[in-house]
Amino acid sequence: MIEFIDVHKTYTNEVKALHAINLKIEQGEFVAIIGLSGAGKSTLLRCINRMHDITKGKLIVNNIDVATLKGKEIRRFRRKIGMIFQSFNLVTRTTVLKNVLVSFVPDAPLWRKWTGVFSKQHKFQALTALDKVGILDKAYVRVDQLSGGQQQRVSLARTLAQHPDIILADEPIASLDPVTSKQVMDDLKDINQNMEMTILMNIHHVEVALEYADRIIGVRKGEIVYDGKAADVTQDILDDIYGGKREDMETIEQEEAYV
Amino acid sequence: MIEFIDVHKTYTNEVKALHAINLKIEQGEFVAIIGLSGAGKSTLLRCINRMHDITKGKLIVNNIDVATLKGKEIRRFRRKIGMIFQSFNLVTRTTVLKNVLVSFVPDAPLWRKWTGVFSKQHKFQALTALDKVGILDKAYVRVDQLSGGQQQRVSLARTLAQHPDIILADEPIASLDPVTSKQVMDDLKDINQNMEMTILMNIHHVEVALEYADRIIGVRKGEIVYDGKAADVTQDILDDIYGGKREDMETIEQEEAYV
Amino acid sequence: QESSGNNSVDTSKTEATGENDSGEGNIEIDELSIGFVPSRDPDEIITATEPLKNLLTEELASLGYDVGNIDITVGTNYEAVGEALSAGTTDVGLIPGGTYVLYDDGAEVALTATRAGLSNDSDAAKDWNENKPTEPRDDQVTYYRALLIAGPSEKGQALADKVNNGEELTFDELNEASWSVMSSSSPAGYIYPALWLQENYNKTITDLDQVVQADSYGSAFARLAAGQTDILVTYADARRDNEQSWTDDFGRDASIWDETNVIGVTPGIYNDTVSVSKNSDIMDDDLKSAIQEAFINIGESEEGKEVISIYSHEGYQKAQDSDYDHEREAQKIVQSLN
Amino acid sequence: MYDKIFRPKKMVLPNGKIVLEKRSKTPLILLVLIISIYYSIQLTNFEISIIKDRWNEFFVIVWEMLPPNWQYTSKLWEALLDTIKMSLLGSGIGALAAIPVAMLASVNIMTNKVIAIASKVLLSLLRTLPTLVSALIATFIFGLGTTAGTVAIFLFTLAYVGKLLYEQIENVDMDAFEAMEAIGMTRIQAFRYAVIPQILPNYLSTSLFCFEGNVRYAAILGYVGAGGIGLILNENLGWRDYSSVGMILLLLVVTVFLIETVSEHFRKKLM
Amino acid sequence: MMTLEKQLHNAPKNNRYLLMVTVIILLLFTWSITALNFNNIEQSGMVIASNLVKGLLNPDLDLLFDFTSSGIMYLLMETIAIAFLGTIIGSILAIPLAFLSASSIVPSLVAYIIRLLLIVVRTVPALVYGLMLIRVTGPGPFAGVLTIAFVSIGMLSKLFVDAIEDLDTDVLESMASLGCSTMEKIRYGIIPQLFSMFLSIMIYRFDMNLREASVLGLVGAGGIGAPLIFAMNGYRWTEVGSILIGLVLLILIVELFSNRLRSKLVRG
Ligand SMILES: Nc1ncnc2c1ncn2[C@@H]1O[C@H](COP(=O)(O)OP(=O)(O)OP(=O)(O)O)[C@@H](O)[C@H]1O
Ligand SMILES: Nc1ncnc2c1ncn2[C@@H]1O[C@H](COP(=O)(O)OP(=O)(O)OP(=O)(O)O)[C@@H](O)[C@H]1O
Ligand SMILES: [Mg+2]
Ligand SMILES: [Mg+2]
Repeated sequence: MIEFIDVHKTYTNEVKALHAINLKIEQGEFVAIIGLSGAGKSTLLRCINRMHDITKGKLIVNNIDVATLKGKEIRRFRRKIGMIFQSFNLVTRTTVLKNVLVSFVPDAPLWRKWTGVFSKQHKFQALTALDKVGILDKAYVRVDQLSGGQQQRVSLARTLAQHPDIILADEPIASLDPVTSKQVMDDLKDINQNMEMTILMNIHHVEVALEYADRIIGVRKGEIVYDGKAADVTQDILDDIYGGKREDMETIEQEEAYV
Repeated sequence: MIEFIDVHKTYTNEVKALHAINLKIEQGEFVAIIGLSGAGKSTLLRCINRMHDITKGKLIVNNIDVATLKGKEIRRFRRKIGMIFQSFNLVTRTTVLKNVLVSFVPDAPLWRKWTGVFSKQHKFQALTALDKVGILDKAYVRVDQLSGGQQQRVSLARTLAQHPDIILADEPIASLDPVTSKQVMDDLKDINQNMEMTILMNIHHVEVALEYADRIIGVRKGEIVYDGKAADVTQDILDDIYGGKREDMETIEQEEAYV
Repeated sequence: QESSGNNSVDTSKTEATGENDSGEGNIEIDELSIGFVPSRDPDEIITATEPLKNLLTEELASLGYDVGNIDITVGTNYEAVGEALSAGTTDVGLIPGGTYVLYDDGAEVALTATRAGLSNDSDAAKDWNENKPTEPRDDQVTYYRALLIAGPSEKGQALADKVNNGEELTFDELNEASWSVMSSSSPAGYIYPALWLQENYNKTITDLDQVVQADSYGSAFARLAAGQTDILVTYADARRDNEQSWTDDFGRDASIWDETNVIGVTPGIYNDTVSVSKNSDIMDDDLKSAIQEAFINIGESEEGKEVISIYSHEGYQKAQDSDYDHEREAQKIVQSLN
Repeated sequence: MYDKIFRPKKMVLPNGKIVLEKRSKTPLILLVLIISIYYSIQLTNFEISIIKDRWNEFFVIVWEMLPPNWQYTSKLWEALLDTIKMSLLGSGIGALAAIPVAMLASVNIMTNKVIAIASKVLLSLLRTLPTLVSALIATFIFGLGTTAGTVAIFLFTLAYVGKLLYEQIENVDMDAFEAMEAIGMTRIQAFRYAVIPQILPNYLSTSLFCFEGNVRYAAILGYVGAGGIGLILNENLGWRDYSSVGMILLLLVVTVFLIETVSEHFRKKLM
Repeated sequence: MMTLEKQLHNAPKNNRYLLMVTVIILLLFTWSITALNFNNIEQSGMVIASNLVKGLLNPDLDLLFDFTSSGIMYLLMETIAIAFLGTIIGSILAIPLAFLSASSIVPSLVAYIIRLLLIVVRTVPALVYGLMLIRVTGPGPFAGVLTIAFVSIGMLSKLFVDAIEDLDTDVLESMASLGCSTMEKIRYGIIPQLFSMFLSIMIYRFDMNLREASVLGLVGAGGIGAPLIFAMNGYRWTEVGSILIGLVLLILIVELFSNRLRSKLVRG
């Protein structure tokens, strides 16, 4: 369970990215977070696994107060939370398998950590994860030889191998074509339903979000402006979430034209 | 007017990219070409301005038989056809304005060509084109300091400065985020309607294609499998255009899995 | 800065300037370039030879040449001066006989330097150690000797003791020590010591295991003092030149005469030459003899003596190519050993 | 500054918008360049006419090197091997030492800014010291011979590879690093798994490149008594024995060519 | 499960190859360790090192601020001038060689031959170039300029070639679609890309050439190098200190500027 209690986040450069967030997500939910660029979606996700520190409020994940964690505890905590990125964040110069094996590094004995030689059992687990997302045959291929969709699946496999309780996905399909997007979303849905993992996802494609997620959270300027069932989302609500944009943009453009 | 009469195109490596294409596009139409990767969309576009030679058939653009053109004629012919690329294809190390001015090079007197000093009138035209796509204020900025969307607009301005009859756009929004995509598509629509330019566009985003184009052409394996109004496109038609994909993919995957 | 180049010549007779003592109808020379080899600490050569410019200009003016500018350069190595002389980019070179012989395709000897003889002139090393320190004598000679000098290091002392006991050194003993030599075209710093090895042991410097090439005698002595090397080879009165630095700069307590010993003496070496380039545009027989006259006069004047003393030159005698035939022989031997 | 002195040009578009065109800086830059060249020519007595008249003198020595003195080869092997050893050892240790230093110098890995800047300054200082000078200093400290040469090469390699390496680390795609941290790795582990695979090919290739360069450079080190083939080269220059010099150079060229071919092979493999 | 196990065994077996390469490298290193010989280290080395440090701490300030033609300031100016002109001339010579050795431009045989030539040009030590050039120009900074030019050619042309082969050819395609001729494509598509890259490379090399200047002293080719080496050989540490301080400061300042300039050129 993830619980935000009056969470605020201000970046060092004075940008108020999150403002008084209150939120409760149960284990096994599939939540999509939508909102304009810069609304604070990524920030919201990243606070959950302490990639960013929150400035005010309380954030409780699986009964742990995230802010109290330190050093090694943070790292152990993160092991239970998988993260998928828009740009996949893979090491492109090595093979698919090695990229997946990386998720076992924190638990491996020291000599394995440094030599990068993994036990057979770990290899087996990694291959199983690759099989689950359907790219077992690419195990020994270098990542930079894969298509975007395949790379995203490697990243998914890496997360699965971690056996996390929660998957945070930051725009996992933004750089994919429609067909591959569908495959990745199907994969995620599948995992969510069969393995009972919580999935929190930032996403720009509203239709996709509505189709797959159980619950939609709309973020605007660091605040939650909608939180409810995907089925209940109407055009009005979307206009509200994305509404601010047009006005903002026009004023910015005018300003710049006279610089 | 663009007319394909039984056009075939086979690449030197025996790849049959286009097969018996028959097509007629009137001046001022907004046509979107959709289809899977490798279907032949880019090839189709590139034959129109003789970036590729066709192998069989006849291709007539503005009453000119494209295949008969030679050397200088080709270059003069291309001046009337603008082209926009997915990767923008700009000279990143110079300013926006200089990139736009390049479109006047072929018509400039020799000394201007070499010194790179352009007449005031040309500068006006270039700036006007930049104004039209809304990035006048960036005229003296180096291209590599612009965002992807802004770069695509520079590329659009370069094409506009050319005053072409036809604009060929090869996946102009593929590397752009949804909001910028929308701006670029709006720009194109605007130009299409106000300046009566024919627009032919390859595009992966079906919804966008349906929203903006008057006419959709579906390409599959080098053949036209659909040609009709955007409003008439149904899910079945899309399945047909993209249909081959699923089957193909599965057979490929099975083959590879046992390698 | 104004001079337009090294060798541009204006041979047209010009009117006397009347300013100084230049005679009427003098031939004008824009620039005369003189190259020195770095057998001394080069910085010193540049500053110490500064007065030479004036002396030479004056002398040449009275001999019918108005020289606009005298350019003195010190090559960091012998080869640079030799090549410049041979190509004609330097007009006059003060170079050792050995260098002259190597570059005689483009250079022509004009003078040989003379210097005072020394209180020691024996072939036996022991004599030099018994008659310390070595002092200059009054008469002038055209040759000098090279010495093998053992330093204060343990090995150096051991070698010296043996020599002073009248024992013969074996090649192995010499080979165990570390040597400091000069560029291989330096007569006192390489060639003659090689000859010495050849005559005594039928070996040469390249057969030694620990050989270091120093670029000036100063640094060779510094290394000897620091105990980095055990043996150095040098010209006979080098110890007198480094007597001061030995205790001051190199930080030794005892005097150089106490701490160093001669362990070998080479045959006589013909003194340095003043050579002129055959390929220089301005050089002709007249200028050559003018330069000969000028240098001899400088060597005789008080002021001039002081300047050339930096080189241990004390005067000059006209010389001819055949004077250096011995040197050629020496080099042939050394080169054939190589 | 510049814009205040040379006011931008105003352009009014037909639709009334105003664009300010900054004055080109090209004339000013050209002027500065021409002045610099003029004074440099004055300072160095550069004269194109001398080159025109005397360029053929350049080839006098070249022709004398041909044909090379083939018999001489047999005497060169040992010195050549010394040179290779010196370069190999100096480059190897230098390249290894460069890794930790470069890590300390990269702002994206080293969160402590002071250490990062200090490491950068250290590398810069090391690089300013001409190799010949450090070789000379090394001969004073380590005595004459190949040890001094090795030390000089080590210092140069450390500085050169270190700088390139930290620049690469700073330009590395930190996405993967972030993902590793999200998995729960320490920064050093994340460096090992996310950064090293990215920089490894480039690192090895710079190190190999440096090694090649060092073999070449070792030829000069002989001059200050730092051992290797340079010693023999100097000797032959002294004897004006250019055909032997030619042979030494030929041997060096062949060696460099072989090393380049081998390292090119590995570099391609790594990329 | 079948395919899973199969994949486990499918792992490419390059361990043996890696092992072999590692062993060879280790052997090479062990072999080269014989080059080290620490017997020559003597206490005097430490004395000299401490003298050097003392010299650096107590530089000869008179010399440092001596603005006459034998003072450090003048010699540094001369060094800058030598490096500056040398880089320019080296680049002028390197550019045609670079184009001729880019296999994307000329036939591969020509490229290969020119590459061989470049290896030769790169291998000849500065010392030898110095001797060759002294025959042309006579001793002095002029010879230094030309020596620096020759020494730079190898690296400059290598980096130029890299820049040429990295050219973004997409631009040329879009220019073709504009109707531009080949000449126009070169002028507006290639030159703007290469110009700033080449300039940045030249600045980089200028920076290096300042350091190379120390080598020039060896052949009497002007600049600060000769006095530095003479001073070191004469153990005049305060002089060494002041020269080194001047040289290091100069190089640091130049490096600072050149880094700024280069990143501005490359990144805009
Ligand atoms: N590391 C950072 N330091 C300072 N400000 C930041 C940082 N990361 C994000 N911001 C700012 O915080 C605000 C929220 O950013 P965030 O990345 O959460 O937006 P987002 O909703 O994920 O946008 P996008 O859809 O573009 O990814 C933005 O104004 C952004 O500029
Ligand atoms: N220059 C070429 N030489 C040989 N074959 C080519 C060339 N360009 C494209 N092809 C092949 O021709 C076929 C059609 O390619 P084309 O680029 O037109 O596809 P596309 O529909 O634009 O695909 P995408 O959506 O990936 O851009 C493909 O099989 C491709 O591999
Ligand atoms: Mg985001
Ligand atoms: Mg395409």
